[in-house]
Amino acid sequence: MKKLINDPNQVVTEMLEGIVSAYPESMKRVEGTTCIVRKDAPVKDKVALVSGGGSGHEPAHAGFVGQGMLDAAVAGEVFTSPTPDQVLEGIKAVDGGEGVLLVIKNYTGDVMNFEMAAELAEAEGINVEKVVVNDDVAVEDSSFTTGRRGVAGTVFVHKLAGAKAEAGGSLLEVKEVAEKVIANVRSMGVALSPCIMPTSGEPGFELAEDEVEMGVGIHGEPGIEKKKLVTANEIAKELTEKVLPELELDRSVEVAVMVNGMGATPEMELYVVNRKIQAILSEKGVQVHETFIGEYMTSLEMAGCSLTVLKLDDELKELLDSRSKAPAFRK
Amino acid sequence: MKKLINDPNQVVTEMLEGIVSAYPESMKRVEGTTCIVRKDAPVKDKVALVSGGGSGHEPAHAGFVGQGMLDAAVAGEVFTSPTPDQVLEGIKAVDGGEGVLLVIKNYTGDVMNFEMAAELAEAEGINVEKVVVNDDVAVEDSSFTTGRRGVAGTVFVHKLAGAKAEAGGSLLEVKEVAEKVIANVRSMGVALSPCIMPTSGEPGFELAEDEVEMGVGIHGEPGIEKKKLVTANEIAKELTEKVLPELELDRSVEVAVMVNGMGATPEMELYVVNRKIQAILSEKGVQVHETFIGEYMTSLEMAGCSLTVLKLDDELKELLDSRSKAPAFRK
Amino acid sequence: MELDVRQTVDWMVKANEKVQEQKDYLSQLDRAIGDGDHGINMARGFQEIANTLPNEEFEEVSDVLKKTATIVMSKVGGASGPLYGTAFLKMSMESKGSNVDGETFEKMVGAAVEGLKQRGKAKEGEKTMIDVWSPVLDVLKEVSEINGEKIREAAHTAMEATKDMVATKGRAAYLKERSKDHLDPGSVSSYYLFEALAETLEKG
Amino acid sequence: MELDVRQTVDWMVKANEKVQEQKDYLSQLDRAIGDGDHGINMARGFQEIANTLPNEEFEEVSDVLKKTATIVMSKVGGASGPLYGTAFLKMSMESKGSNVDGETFEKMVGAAVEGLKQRGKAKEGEKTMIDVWSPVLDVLKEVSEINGEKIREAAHTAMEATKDMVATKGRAAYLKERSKDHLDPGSVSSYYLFEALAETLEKG
Ligand SMILES: Nc1ncnc2c1ncn2[C@@H]1O[C@H](COP(=O)(O)OP(=O)(O)O)[C@@H](O)[C@H]1O
Ligand SMILES: Nc1ncnc2c1ncn2[C@@H]1O[C@H](COP(=O)(O)OP(=O)(O)O)[C@@H](O)[C@H]1O
Ligand SMILES: [Mg+2]
Ligand SMILES: [Mg+2]
Ligand SMILES: [Mg+2]
Ligand SMILES: [Mg+2]
Repeated sequence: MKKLINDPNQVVTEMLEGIVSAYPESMKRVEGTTCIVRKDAPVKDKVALVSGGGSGHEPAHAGFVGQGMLDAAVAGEVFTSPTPDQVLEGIKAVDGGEGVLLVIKNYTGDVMNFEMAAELAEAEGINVEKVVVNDDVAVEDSSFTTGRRGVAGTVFVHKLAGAKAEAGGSLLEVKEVAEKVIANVRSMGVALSPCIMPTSGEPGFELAEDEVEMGVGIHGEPGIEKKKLVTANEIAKELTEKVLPELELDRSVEVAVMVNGMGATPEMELYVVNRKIQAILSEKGVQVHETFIGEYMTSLEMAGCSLTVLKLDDELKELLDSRSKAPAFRK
Repeated sequence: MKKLINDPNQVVTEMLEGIVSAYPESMKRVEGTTCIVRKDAPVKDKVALVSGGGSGHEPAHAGFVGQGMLDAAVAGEVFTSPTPDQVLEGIKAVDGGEGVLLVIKNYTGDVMNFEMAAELAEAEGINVEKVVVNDDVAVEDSSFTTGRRGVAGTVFVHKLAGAKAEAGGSLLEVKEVAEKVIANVRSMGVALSPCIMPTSGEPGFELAEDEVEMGVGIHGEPGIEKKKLVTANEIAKELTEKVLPELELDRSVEVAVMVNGMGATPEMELYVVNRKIQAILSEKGVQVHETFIGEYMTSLEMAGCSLTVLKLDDELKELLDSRSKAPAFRK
Repeated sequence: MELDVRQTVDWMVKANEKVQEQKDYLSQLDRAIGDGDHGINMARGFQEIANTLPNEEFEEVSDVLKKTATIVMSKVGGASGPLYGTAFLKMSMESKGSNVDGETFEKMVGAAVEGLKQRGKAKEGEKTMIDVWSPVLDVLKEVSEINGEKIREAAHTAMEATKDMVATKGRAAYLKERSKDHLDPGSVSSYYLFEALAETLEKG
Repeated sequence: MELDVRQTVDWMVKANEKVQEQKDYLSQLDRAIGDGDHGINMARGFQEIANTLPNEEFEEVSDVLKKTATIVMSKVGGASGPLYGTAFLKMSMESKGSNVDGETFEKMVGAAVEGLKQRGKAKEGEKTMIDVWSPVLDVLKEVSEINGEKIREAAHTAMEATKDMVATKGRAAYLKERSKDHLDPGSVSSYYLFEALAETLEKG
């Protein structure tokens, strides 16, 4: 294991200190917690957005804290949901009296810990609502399972619901926007090489020199299948074909596209993949309103990428375009 | 070699197509060339900024094309300076009548190719000035050698000179800003793992499992020394100690800091490194005006990072803070 | 035979020893069908428990379990944190004010199983730790004592049985059929917990 | 003995064959003290030359060299592109309107060396391709013919001699003392160019 760290057991704390010291104008740490909140939190009379999850997905989630996006990001250990007491601290630090929306990615651990935090917050008289993001089409929905995972589409939920809150929306209005985004966003990823947890020093999974994992999760969880490495065009095609159908796009529709690097992917490769994605979309007559390329929801040093497509309407477009001062999503 | 590409020989062309199709609102390709220019180029009565260099440093250079930064980015093959005819195409496409500033990184190849392009452009009646960026302190200056390399500090040259041009500065004023930035910016990098050229499929250099290359160049060129991997704190300390002295910072001075990922570095690690850098700066009483963390000047999938420090005065601060619509440097 | 305060503390300390010993193994199991952190999560939480409990005074078993629950909730994280936290909290609540004899212990584990099911929205046969806790409850219903040997046996058999199950809850559910032929990490750590209990009871 | 149009085309075609054969070796040399692309750069440029020259009509040697220079300039890139481009351009300019006999060829290489020095702001002994071109010029000054064997010999010795030099120009200069004990890639490709010339002259 070759990492630029000091102590595997201190990596989350030190990372949080590193983020806050990078962006002191935008954010601050809630003393003694793993919560990073807006510099001006709590913002009086504004609905607050709280998200978070395991660490290792940087810039998610703290990079999205700032005016126009999140009020708080609660960090867990690497790939491990934060605990209810920490989430509660985040909620309390940002509640400005108009209530708090929790944005949760659909993992059993995250759902349970955030739910428990919501119960605790409500017991303290804070008005809490929650949404669960489940944009990953790799793992099919079924009434027998826990449902789809939440991945990079979560970033759009932060952005658009955050914009709605900034614009003065009520808790239910902000929640409605979040749910509309969730209903209209789909993602899928592919891995070329695994990530290595700092504490164990072990790769999360194995891939042969000529293999990729299609549909990989953001913790390196196995996806649909291991298959032979094919060209960027074929991978772009497969991702697009999986992501698009449920969105039922027709020629009149506009979308936002995110090609997200998983951590170790050269940006050059993201552009090569994007080229084919855009070609396919344009062939289908889908209008791309805006494209985002870069690292938004990573998995440590995993190599690979994910595609996220968000179907837009006029309301969502306006919310996407509005200003954000979050360091990792400036608009 | 495991890369998300189609054909190693087509990777630059396909990447350029992928960038332009991602940001059609900001930029366009000059047909039949490797030049990407502002969507509204040539901008009448504005000094134009042209930069570029070998590919493999994405988002540099095309990601910095946009209002407030570059007018044109000319791409060469991977790690190979673009040829004079291409640079000339870029110059011609963006000249708005007020002249063109070439921002060149100090590599023999870049300097010669851009110089030849400047000669050709002048022969066509275009007013061309050039600056050579040489911020890398790893390789010491000496009258016997070619001088220092140009690395991530170049991004600040783009930003600040670009802002000056946008604000209506004359060619000489814009050049003066660029030279002021060059005089006040220093960088150094470290590599944990090498990059792999798409065409050869070979790692650019070798590092043992417990080694790092201090002072590595952005093409994987050897730096100061190979040494045992130490903690992030020690690396941050070494980079800072090398970068700071020449800037002659005292307590009244403000700086901008860039912690740049080389391509495969998890963002988590950049924050851990930043933590120590900020601690050292604060100990020295240096005021940090703004910090930039992320990928700005990469080396394909090299793991590691570089530190860039820019000493600011009021003029430079204002130029840094002004708006930019370049996709990879939004302000 | 009753479980007293000292024994309950011993139980948790022993559970921690096992978790520390098997930390890498638990993570390895989780790497196969999850995200590879179960050993790390459990080790972080139980280390804190073992550091804390022996240095505190407790009135009754319920208090030990409450403290344990609090630490687990705030240190383990992930899915297993709230689940083990809930289990210990329910056991604490169920034993409040009572001596812990066979009957009480059966009720305590019964409450824990209920808590796990509610918190995890899961039931038996879904390849989760419930598949160890529930068979242990069954065996407690059959005997009147807190029979360590029987508990260990039941937990062991149940843990092994998770190998043949297809996960439909938790992270492993994403794998569907591919989750088969692997032990469920949470069931293995639950087995260690009950093994630690059996050893504590043996020691007396 | 004079160099005619056909031979000049043959020369470049043969140079390309050598560059293609040695592409990986040249890149490997460049990996040691540069950025590893010299073989790739040269192969890209010379392939285009070999594809183009045989299909075009040329009046005189100067035209072949001019075309070569143009292709090199726009295809090779890096440091070697403008350098080789300049060398060929100067040779073309120097031979314009003349038959290429020994005297003319000496003047052509002389102009090339001047061009290289100006373009590269370099001189002999700095571990660059100049350290092959300049000794070749020396030998041309000694003989009146274009003596292939002597050219090859001089180029070979000169190329080997770059091993002991410390680079003070080009990318390898960043390595300072560490650049020693490695051949200079551009000197090796220059040797291939002169070796190709010698073989062309032998074939007649
Ligand atoms: N819904 C659930 N109900 C009961 N137990 C569950 C549920 N989801 C997961 N588990 C248990 O939690 C274990 C995984 O814990 P851990 O790896 O620590 O958390 P995470 O899955 O969040 O990484 C599984 O092996 C399983 O026994
Ligand atoms: N200033 C210079 N003057 C003369 N030759 C040079 C100079 N700089 C580099 N070279 C030659 O160019 C060769 C490197 O070419 P190449 O690898 O293609 O370009 P780059 O160094 O830009 O990657 C060196 O081996 C050397 O012979
Ligand atoms: Mg986990
Ligand atoms: Mg090069
Ligand atoms: Mg796990
Ligand atoms: Mg080279």
